[in-house]
Amino acid sequence: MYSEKVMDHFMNPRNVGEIPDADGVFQVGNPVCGDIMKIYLKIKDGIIVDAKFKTFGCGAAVATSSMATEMIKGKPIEEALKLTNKAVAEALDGLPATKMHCSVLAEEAVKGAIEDYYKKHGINKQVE
Amino acid sequence: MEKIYLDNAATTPVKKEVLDEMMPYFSEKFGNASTLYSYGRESKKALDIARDRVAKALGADPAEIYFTSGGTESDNWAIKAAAYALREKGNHIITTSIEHHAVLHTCEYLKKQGFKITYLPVDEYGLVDVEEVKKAITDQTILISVMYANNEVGTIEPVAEIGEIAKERGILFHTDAVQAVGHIPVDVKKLNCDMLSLSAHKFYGPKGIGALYIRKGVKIHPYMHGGGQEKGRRAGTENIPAIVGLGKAIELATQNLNQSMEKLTFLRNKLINGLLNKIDHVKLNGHPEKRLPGNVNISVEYVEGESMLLSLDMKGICASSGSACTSGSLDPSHVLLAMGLPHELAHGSLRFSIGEQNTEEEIDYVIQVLPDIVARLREMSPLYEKAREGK
Amino acid sequence: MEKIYLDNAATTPVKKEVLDEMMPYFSEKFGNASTLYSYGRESKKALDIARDRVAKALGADPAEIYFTSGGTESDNWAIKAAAYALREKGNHIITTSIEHHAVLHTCEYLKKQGFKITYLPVDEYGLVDVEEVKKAITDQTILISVMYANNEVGTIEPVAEIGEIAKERGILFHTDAVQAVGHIPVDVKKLNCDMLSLSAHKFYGPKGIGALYIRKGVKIHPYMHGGGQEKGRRAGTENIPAIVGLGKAIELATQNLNQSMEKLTFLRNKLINGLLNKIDHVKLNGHPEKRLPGNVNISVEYVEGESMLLSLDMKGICASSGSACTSGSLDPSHVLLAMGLPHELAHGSLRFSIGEQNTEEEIDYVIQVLPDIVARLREMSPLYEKAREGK
Ligand SMILES: Cc1ncc(COP(=O)(O)O)c(C=O)c1O
Ligand SMILES: Cc1ncc(COP(=O)(O)O)c(C=O)c1O
Ligand code: FES
Ligand code: FES
Repeated sequence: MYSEKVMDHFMNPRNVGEIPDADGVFQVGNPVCGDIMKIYLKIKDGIIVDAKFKTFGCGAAVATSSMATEMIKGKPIEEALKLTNKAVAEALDGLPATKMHCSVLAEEAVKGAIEDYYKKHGINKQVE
Repeated sequence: MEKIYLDNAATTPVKKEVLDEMMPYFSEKFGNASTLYSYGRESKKALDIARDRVAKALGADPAEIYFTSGGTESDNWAIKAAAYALREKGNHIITTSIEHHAVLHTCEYLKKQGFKITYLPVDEYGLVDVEEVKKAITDQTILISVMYANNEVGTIEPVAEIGEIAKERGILFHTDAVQAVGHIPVDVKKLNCDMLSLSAHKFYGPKGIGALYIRKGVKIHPYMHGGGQEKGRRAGTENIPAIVGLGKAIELATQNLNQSMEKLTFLRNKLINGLLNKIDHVKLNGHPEKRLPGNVNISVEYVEGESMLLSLDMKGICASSGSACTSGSLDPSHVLLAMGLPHELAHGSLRFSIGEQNTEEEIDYVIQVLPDIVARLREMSPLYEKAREGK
Repeated sequence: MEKIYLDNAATTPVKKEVLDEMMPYFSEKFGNASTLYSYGRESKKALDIARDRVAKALGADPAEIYFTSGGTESDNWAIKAAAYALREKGNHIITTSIEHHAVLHTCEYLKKQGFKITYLPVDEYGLVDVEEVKKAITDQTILISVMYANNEVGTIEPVAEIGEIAKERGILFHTDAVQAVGHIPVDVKKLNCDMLSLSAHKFYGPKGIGALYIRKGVKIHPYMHGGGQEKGRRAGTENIPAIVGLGKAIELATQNLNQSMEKLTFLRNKLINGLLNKIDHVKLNGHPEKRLPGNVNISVEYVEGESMLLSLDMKGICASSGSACTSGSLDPSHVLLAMGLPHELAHGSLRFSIGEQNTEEEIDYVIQVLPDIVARLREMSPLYEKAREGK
């Protein structure tokens, strides 16, 4: 039911871990629902120079975390903000219908982490 | 890669001896058992033999065995048709919160039609309290349905005692024995039950065939209306090959019961002990002793069930989980929640159901690979991190 | 003695190609299609392929095909679940007096629960009059169920026209196509039906498996409650080997349809003409042209059906009869009576249902032996004596 790409990102996830002095951190989901995703960002001159994640969840949750962090690394913030859950799912060669919400988590976590960065650095910008 | 199949509670392969007996009935002795002549006679005979075998395995009379399309139909039939037949007498049904969905969703359906359902609670081991059954009975109670053994955590319920109470109070008693038949001794007399559901594919018989035992004298409606098959109580052309398969499978299972229980119990205990010793923050779900010989159900803290299943699958091991992520539903296993497990632990549950074909080496292999899988997933888990920091 | 099987409307043998495709799913690829991993994936794939094949054969969308345990379940489901779902809207159901018992007994059951049933009459050929359908409709009518082809006399009903009327009036339309699928062209769009029942063992597939087509958007209750199989509309572990068999059988039947219709029609006409020419006081039952290619149904005056069947059986020929003596019931075939046949003629009815495996030699043999059988039985019959004296 999962694509080979999903399985690859699940078995060999990229960017697992924490960034101790992260510029933006955000956690979405809760253990009651069975999924938590936490994303750490290191940002320099408006560019996401590093991204890491920790995830408690299904195969799709792990794979979308891995893919989402890959997709925003090295990108300007503005571009990262354009990341959609659909784009993440497509990059993974698709997700089963019942697993699309896991990719939503990834989008929310990335946006939340950027918002956290804005807040921490006194930047007066809104993330919708 | 050789697969290690440890999901025998979901379904089992058809045994060679069983398939061999079924084979002639597909294309050679294919006659409709309801026709009177030649072709039909062979089918009728095969039908009778199978019915005898099922009856013998359950300590029932052949006239009390009705073939169905499986456990789900048996449960739907027993519960709906008893409810409809006894509507005049009362509208209250007692069941438990850990039944299979074939019972639970049927009860929910009846609820919409005006029936009142009591879902009995269970203790931390998944056991129903006989006293709770007594307390729940009202003068409107027409049916009690309690499963013999739970499919997720393997807990064996005090069905004989509950049946005794039902009998004393003149209330119909049904038990879903789908996970019990072929795995532990089942005797309808000793269980004091009026109806009992079973399904062949859970004990090396074919899929799509089951039976409902209906004690003589118990009057419930038919569920399939049509031709006069099964004495007019279950219409539809008899599925002879599958019925023959059910008969053979139940005979084999009953003959080898002691031996297989001993073997499975040994493997089960080895797997439980191995996993509890090798992985920290792990909990056994279900009753430590009153438990199906082949059932192992554990909760692994800080990791999610589906990701464990996927990782096990990559290592060639098939198991199952009560995690909501696996089932595509929102809530994790209703059984684990009813036992009082917090959602997090229910999400992190794994079930290994051992079958006759499994070997000690396979169990050793699971004990060897699961700890690494858990370690890898915990490395990724924000919950584990927190837990460690908390220390 | 080689048997000549001419009871293909009762059931057919599983074709070799069909059984070959089923075989791997019993003991090797036996995984539960609802589990997500390895074993399960193969089953899921097989399930999808079979569903596509059934959909293609009917001109339906795969999402509109639901697997059941056979024709009886499909009929029970369609009718009961539509009735229960639409109870608020009305309580009137229209069907015909010549339906299979799976429809008739289901309607009788609903009648006891307060539904009103209209049983449409048929003409001497067993044909339903489309005008009668129109007349029967009231503002309480929620469901019309008319079979596509009759199992006893082979008459093909004007289902497309009836479906058209139902559509115009916004009434659900179900057709029992158990005898039609695999034997004459069936296209759910052209038939204007909302639901359609089929059963695999009528076209060289296995017993115990069928399907209900439910048009997209049609809301009826589930009939089997339980696990989430078949999109939550038909619970129960999927019977993969049988489903695979159904898929293969329907594909084969559809591919060969024109060829087999031509062959069967030829054999049928030969048998009809042969018997009508060689035996006096014989009548063809059912429509002369609007008739299933393989169906021959005759009434032989002054003799009783079961005694002909027994005599044919001694000659190695398997057929069936609408005689009450055969069925063990008191009344002869409700279909023949509805067509206006007097009881005597209904008692003396014989059905030969020809299948793809039958040969011209077999038909010749029947034409050769039946006249002697009839003569012998008439010798014994006090009715025949009287009739001769009357002349
Ligand atoms: C306890 C229990 N009851 C009922 C069922 C339903 O049986 P089936 O899938 O054969 O319809 C199952 C298995 O799926 C079960 O484990
Ligand atoms: C017209 C018709 N409907 C329904 C059925 C019932 O099908 P099954 O015996 O597969 O349940 C049959 C055959 O028995 C039939 O001929
Ligand atoms: S994390 Fe639960 S379904 Fe993906
Ligand atoms: S004469 Fe014996 S049953 Fe009809």
